[in-house]
Amino acid sequence: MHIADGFLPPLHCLAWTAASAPFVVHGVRRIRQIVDDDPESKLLLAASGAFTFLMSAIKLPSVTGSSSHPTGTGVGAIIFRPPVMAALGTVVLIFQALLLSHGGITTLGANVFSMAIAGPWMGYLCFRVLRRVHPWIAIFTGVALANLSTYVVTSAQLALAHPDPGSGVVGAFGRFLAIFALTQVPLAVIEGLVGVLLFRALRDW
Amino acid sequence: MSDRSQPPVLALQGVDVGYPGAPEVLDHATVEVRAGRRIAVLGANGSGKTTLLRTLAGALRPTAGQVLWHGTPLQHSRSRLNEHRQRVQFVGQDPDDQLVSADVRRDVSFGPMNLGLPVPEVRARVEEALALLDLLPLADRPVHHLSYGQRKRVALAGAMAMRPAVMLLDEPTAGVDDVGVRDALDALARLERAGTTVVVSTHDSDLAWAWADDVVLLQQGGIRQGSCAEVMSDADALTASRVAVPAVVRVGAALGLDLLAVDRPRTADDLVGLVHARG
Amino acid sequence: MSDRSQPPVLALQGVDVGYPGAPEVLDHATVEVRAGRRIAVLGANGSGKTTLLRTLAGALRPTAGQVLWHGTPLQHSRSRLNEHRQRVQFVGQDPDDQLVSADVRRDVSFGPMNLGLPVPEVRARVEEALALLDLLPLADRPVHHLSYGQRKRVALAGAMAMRPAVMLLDEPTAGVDDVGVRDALDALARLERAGTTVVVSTHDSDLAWAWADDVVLLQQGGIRQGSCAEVMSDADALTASRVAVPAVVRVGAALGLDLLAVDRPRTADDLVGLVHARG
Amino acid sequence: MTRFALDDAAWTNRWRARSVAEKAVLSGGLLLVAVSATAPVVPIGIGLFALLAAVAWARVPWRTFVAAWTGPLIFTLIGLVGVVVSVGTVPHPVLTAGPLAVDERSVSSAVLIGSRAFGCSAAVLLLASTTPIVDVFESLRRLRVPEVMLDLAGAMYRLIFVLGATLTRTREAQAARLGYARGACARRSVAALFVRTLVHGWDRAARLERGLAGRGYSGSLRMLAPERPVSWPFVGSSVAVVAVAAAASVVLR
Repeated sequence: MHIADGFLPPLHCLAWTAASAPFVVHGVRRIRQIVDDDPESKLLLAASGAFTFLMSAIKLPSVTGSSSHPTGTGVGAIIFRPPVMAALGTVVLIFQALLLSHGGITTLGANVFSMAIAGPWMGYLCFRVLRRVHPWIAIFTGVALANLSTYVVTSAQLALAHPDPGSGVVGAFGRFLAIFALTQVPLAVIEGLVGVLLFRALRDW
Repeated sequence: MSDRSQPPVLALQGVDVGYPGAPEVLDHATVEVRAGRRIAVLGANGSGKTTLLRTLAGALRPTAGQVLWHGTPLQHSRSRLNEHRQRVQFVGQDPDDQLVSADVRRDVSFGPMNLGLPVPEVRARVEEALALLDLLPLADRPVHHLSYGQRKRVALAGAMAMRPAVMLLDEPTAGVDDVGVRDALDALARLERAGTTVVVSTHDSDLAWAWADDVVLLQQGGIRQGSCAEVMSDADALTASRVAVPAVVRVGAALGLDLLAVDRPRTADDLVGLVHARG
Repeated sequence: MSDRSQPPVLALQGVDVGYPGAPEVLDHATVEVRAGRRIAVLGANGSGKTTLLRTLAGALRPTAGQVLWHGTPLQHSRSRLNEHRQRVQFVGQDPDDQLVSADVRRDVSFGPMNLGLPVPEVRARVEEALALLDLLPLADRPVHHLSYGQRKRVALAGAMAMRPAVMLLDEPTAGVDDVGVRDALDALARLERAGTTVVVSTHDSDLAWAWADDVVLLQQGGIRQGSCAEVMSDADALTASRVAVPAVVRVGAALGLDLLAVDRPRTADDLVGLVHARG
Repeated sequence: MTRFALDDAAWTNRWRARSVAEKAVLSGGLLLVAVSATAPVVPIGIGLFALLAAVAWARVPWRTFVAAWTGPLIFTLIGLVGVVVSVGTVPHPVLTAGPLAVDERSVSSAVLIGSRAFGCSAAVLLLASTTPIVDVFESLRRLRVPEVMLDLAGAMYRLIFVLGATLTRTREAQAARLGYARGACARRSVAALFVRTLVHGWDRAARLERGLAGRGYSGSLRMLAPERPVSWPFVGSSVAVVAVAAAASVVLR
């Protein structure tokens, strides 16, 4: 779920950019470290970024609606780790904004926060915690929750920017959640299922 | 051998197909595929060979004209397309784009599994396809340990396991060495014996001359279909299509041989035989 | 034309190269590249053509034997290798393995930039390479809008911008149509005119016969190097290497032509000319 | 072949040879005014100007521009439902239907948000449809964005098209063997498609590494940047346009 340009007021744009900045800077440092240790990893990281971009450009089967694309954040976080995803995800979001007109430039900070930071961290932490229970449950939950938390964070961002005249931020949050639930909840479940199949197939290769 | 009066198994009728940046790759194209006749789709790179095969397979939707199956227009609805895909299989040039599983047997089973067949039936089809393409010794090998030519054969087996009536093969001999070409042609002959009609695209006019019964020549702004001997002895048409005149045709013509005969010389070895026969 | 008594520009001397899982792709291989002579490295798929070229380029380190540059053994140290790579450029079969930049001009500049040359010098080399390969009309186009054959030419230009003394080309005509092959051969001729010695690997014996002065034939367990006419009129050697006898050789032999002559027939058209000359 | 309509336009339009700085001044200036405007007419004017500039001046195909515009606008329309419709009582109702109500103030803020989204997305599209994304990244080099990220972005761009071509063909091959005929197979097919793309991507990266080593690659992906002198008349007109928009925004507040 990408917030389009103009939907967030300028102050919110700045605030979310500030909130994302430390994570992205940390991610860039991490990437620089990886590349310094092993120069060959630069092209590998580029391929991983290209993969993440392409994954988000594909429609998932049996979900209809305009946003039936996977976020790819859960899968990415489990394979590449959240710090790398914060930096790589930022580049991917710029590509999406300028090549696909998904998302925006003023809202880049907010979208980075929901899709390159909150989603990956949530997914990765769930995966790590549940891994001891069962690997496939961990992957399903991690991938599905990464997607869901992106959607929850986006709804919160929208609610903070546009609180309800009667019920305030809380009321608006509930409404945005409800409106996007229609497409996002089934999408999260399917992305979780595909995630499990993906890691199963990856194991075979 | 087929009867010319029968309707074609598969056909394009006045079909237009384009892409963004290349509006009319096929412009009012008409092509007929008759059961049991070998068709070579011949043209330069970028002339639309792949587009033509993909349109026949239903993978591309024409902006005008029709794809005909036994004379009936193909509806590009989901269920009709899935029906069409079972009977017409397209195998692309690069086997790595065709293979979807880690090992040979599993890959070949991909199609039959998707058909929702009972497991014993899937198993039977897979073994049949593997046997047909001489892949049983490789059946349990991981796909990425195979050579390029072997992977091409696995892709063929995967398509054959769908038991199609027509197989459309994009450049089956490109990038393959001489022994590999011979193996590929052997494989095609086996598909034909199994009752499948084979259509091959190629830019290699020597190969088309040696192999095909009919030729579809892609020209700037048009298509010419006819018997191989007839189309390919027209040097001007070939040159206009940026396709070389087959070596056998050039040398054979210089030697004054009959290139339109039923037993026309197809290969350099045929030429050698005819030269020796004349003394 | 080169002098046979001069030491070769580039050579392998008793070289062993292998990979994990394929211990001896090259086994005691000796090859000589002489300035100005066209060499075709001929062999079936998997026979080690690419390995041979990459060893000559310094990209693979032999486990035994030596790579010689004007008779001096190559040290596989970092700085020596960087020197070697400037004078010996390898262009692989798949252009996408070598193109990294968004547009043509920028991509061609990659090598000269890595040499640390001043910007005006980089610019001059880029324009020179683009002109040499007839790429100026495409210079500002994005690489992903180009056809396969055009991308192959861009990869060549990128290598030429390094101003190498020797160019090693892996299957420059594979997957390319007849006109594309002619264009590729024209491009090679221009490289030669620019003073570069060209080595080409191929599985296409017709091409090797038509183009090469010398042939390096890769055989099971050995290498045979000699003049093209001499090596390729040995049908047994070719067959043992899983390489077809060139059509011109087969038909020419049946016609009783002299295939070892200096002006040996190289193409089907040469054959036609000779047939007509005899009446 | 993987193609993106915006990318195609960016490579072929008449502003392609202009320096990124010029276009960024115009597009960025309009974006800033549109995102901060308080009168809806200002961003709407900006949106229409951006459309006109792209289509009439830079010769971007109007279909490409409009199609790219609809994406953010659809998100905006759905999102605006959440802004306008309240549950329960509201201070200044203009419309009530059962538990749902529409507040007067929400309507006016929805109009403003909608107009901002309209104008902002068009301003961004003006840059996106006239400037290849690699030129944008190249120009960031001067703004001291870490080199490693710009190298990554550049290589990513190339690999998106290389991997995208494989991905498209593989998906078609799966579809030919009925990989997307039913839900369960479709999920398995998508998973296999992703894995193949990922593994293929890593393989590509390794091969590219080898291919570039022969061209002297030792970690830097720096290439010759095209020389594009800044056209001061263009920058002047851009500043003027942005200034007019900003003035209108202040006056109409």
